[in-house]
Amino acid sequence: MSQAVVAKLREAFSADVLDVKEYRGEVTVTVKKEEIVAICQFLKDEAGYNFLCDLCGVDYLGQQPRFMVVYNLYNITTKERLRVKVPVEEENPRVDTVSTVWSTANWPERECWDLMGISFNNHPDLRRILMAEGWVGHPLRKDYPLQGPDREPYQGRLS
Amino acid sequence: MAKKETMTINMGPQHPSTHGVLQLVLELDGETVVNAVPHIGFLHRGVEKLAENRSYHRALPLTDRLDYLAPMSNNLGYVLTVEKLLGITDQIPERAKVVRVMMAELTRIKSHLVWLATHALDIGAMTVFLYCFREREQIMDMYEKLSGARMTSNYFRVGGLSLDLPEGFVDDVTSFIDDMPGHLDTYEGLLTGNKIWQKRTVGVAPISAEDAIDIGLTGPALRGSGVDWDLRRDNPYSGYEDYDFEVITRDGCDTFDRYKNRLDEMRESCKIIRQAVDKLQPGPILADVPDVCLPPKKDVVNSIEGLIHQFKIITEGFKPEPGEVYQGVEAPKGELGYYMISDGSANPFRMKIRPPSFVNLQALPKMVEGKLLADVIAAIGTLDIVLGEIDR
Amino acid sequence: MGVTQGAEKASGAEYSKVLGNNVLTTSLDLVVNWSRSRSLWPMTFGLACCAIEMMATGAARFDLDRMGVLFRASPRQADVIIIAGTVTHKMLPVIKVVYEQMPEPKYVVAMGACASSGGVFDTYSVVQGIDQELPVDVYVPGCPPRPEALLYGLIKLQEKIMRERNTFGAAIGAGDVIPG
Amino acid sequence: MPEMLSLSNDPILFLSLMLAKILAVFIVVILIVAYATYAERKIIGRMQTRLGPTMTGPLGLLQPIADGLKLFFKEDIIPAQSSKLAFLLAPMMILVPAFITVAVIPFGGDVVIKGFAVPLQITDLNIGILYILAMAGLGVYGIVLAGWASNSKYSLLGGIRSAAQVISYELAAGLAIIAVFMLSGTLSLRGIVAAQSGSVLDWYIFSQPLAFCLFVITSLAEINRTPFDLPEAETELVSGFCTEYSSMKYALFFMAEYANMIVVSAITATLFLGGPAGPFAGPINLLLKVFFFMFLFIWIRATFPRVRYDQLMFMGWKVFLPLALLNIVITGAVVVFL
Repeated sequence: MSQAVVAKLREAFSADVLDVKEYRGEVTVTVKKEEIVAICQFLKDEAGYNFLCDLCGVDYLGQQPRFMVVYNLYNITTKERLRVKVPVEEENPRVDTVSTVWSTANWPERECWDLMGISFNNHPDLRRILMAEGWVGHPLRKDYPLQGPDREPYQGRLS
Repeated sequence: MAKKETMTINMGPQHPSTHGVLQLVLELDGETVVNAVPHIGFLHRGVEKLAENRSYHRALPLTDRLDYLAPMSNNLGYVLTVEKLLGITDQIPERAKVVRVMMAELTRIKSHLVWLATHALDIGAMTVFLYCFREREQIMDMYEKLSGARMTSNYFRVGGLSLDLPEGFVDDVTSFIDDMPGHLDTYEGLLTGNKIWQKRTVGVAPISAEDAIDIGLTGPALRGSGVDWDLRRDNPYSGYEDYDFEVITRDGCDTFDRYKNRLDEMRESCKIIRQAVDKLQPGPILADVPDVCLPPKKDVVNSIEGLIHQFKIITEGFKPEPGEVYQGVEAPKGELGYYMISDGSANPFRMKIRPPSFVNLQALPKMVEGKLLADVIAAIGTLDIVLGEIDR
Repeated sequence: MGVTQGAEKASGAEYSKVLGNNVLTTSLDLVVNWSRSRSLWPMTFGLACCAIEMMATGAARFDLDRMGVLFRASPRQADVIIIAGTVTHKMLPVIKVVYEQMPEPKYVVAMGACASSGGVFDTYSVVQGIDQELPVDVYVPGCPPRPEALLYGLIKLQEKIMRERNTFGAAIGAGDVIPG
Repeated sequence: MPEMLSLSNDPILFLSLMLAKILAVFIVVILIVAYATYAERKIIGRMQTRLGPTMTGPLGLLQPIADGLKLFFKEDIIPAQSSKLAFLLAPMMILVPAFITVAVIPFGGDVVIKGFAVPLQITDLNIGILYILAMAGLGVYGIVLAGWASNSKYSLLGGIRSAAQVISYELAAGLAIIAVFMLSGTLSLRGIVAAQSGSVLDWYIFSQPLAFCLFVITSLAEINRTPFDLPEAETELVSGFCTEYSSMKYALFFMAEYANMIVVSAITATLFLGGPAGPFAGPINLLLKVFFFMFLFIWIRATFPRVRYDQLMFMGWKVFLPLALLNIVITGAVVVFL
């Protein structure tokens, strides 16, 4: 069924679907970031993915493009999941907000900005959410030290 | 028209009924809430970042401390995700699966008891608080028997369980679920028919089904708005498809229906636990995957191979092949999801937690605007938030 | 009136100077200390997991009320603040304000590993022990500590209060309390 | 029948007896206040499957003393932003009316001393009930003042809630007891007690059950007890009007709450349960009745959730007030036509 959705998606946005992967029964579609709002709207209206489970950023430090924004979608009627990923380059870490499609995206996008430093165009209220107002840096980036920048890094073994 | 002056009050982070360190900035016109802005992050401990720096086995205790009211549900979500990432989901022994379901449902009762306790206390019924904690202590005792800790159990393991059930544990569980419906009747006797309780909850903090889906509500809060969705039934995991239970749905969209929903869910949980007890058969508790699971203790102390095996897993951990998975479980508060990426190393490359409370809390401003200050308290209670998992 | 938390004032010369150390003052001190230790009102102030155990300690099985411990919501009426949970950098200013709002004499109990030392959360956002900012009287170890541990911690605090000297003198404005 | 003792026939005896009565009543009330806190903790504890204080003194009996002493020796904080004078005055303004209301409550019949009849009542005002209502109305100024002077938003909300609450409920309470003195024909509490002095069936609780219920509920609201404890609703307003109060000033609020409880119980006992009438000596009967009502209030606190502000107002104006008026009409009809 997810494959059918992917086929439909490929049909509608043939130029924007970069990659489709299936791993452990989960389908991941990588699309271009310019069309993310249109694609999400399409998935919501045409494919019934009316529930945005989760939204987060991933930092692939050292790769190009550096960031990925991941959307985990769910269809409440057919009980199916679909994952949409959007590559975001380090120089211009900006994506259009999908909070116009699902209002639930509001806080996760704020969190993504706060912890990963990916900002969202047209977001209604893009402020830091977890860290204090004047915090410097984005802690979940791979180049941010675990114990904070102003502390001597722990010399022992963590893992 | 005369100019209306509003008053801004700051509720929390230190306030008796914000359930932890939530801060709410309320704009009040008299006692009517004009605008409510939640501020979170006062408990942000960096669990996701910390998990990236620990091996898969060692990140497990961190999940206990997310939703500290329901540690085993968090554990369950985590181990299921890692098992999915490893591709060993169907190798988990039956006994482990049954015990997981049993403990997850006990955890649901435990979490709902704290919810009922604090919700009732917020609305002013202080006796229910103490009754609920009395029953909760029994679950805590079982936790302690099982894992050695009252709250942060850290009992499940990737591949199964850390220990087998102790002697007499099943009897404890059986006697608890025999008594629990009676206790639930006691709470209902104090609250459900009480006119003041009804006045305080019926029609309070309403949210329609469309809004609830749009805003991402999950769990009992969503089912209180008439959306029939429960991951245990719809995307079953850990063998939930073999159990016979009802998904409680009511369409009153208000605090009272969410309250009734949760109470009935506790009764359903008792039913599931009873089935789990019946299903319980002797057998292995850990999957036969030597790369992932620790060897039995008697091998470790008796044979050099066992010792080396143990040493290798403890020091190096295991390395799942690169890939990404998402696994959602029906935690007491809603859908708890783990999105995990492996890059082939022994540590998770990225672990994103989808905490149900984080998303549910977004509904708060919508629920309370135009309502009274006292309804804010009821709304916070009915959403059943836990700051540990909101802030992570 | 003021209470010094530092140990530097606890010299013998200091309290012989104020009201002296005779049978009258020590008996009065005893009365004051007794009342303070037997009526420790903590603040309803929970941060994380430990707060749930704190609630459990107040609930039916352990019942803090037996010891005269009554939770108060307002810092103005509280005697002891139980730091129950992880303290983050974002939360720290709030805790400091709350602590400042409490009237003297005030005591701090660091409940749990996180409040005592940061615990398992050695990360960018967590304060590695509340004792960096507040004068902690009693540390209760555990993650989270069992209710019995918290009870024991409070009993230890009571014993510490009973050892204080010149408490009556400090209450009427003569000198400072010599900590126990 | 011996002559009534008054200032004119034996001034020295009169004054000394008066002083003795005042002292006795004051000490008894203070003691009850202190041990009401203990009793509340014990009783609620038992209802909640707990024990309540046990470790301070035998059975925890010294707990109120420890609490009181501790509060006495605690630092007294006056917030810098507060209005100092009003902040100081407020606790006294709430405690004093609570205590002086006791002055008109008869706690027994007459005793004969040196050939004079001495009433067991501090003073018998012929407008006793009006005096009680006036004092109850004064008490709320303390709360409003405390809320306003603290210059804290929670306190202010608590103060405003209290003012609104007392205005709506005083009316209903006043109207409820009008029916009582329509039957007794006097405003003096002594007269009302005398009117009920026949058999137990003469107690007004039997002839005025509606008025009795109305009065108990509205007086619960007037003294801010659960389920009407909105002004200090802990889970909503932290501590309401006394959020900023510490030390002895807070203790005064605490005492006032319990003193009010005693006063309301005593008034209810006097108006509806025949006051000191009963099988034992007068004061003991009255005390037993007072304890019964206090137990009832504590029981209610352990059982009920808190009502909401608008529901409270609704109940006051749209339920209790019409009911009280209806009761007056019925009583009037009965008194005139039967």
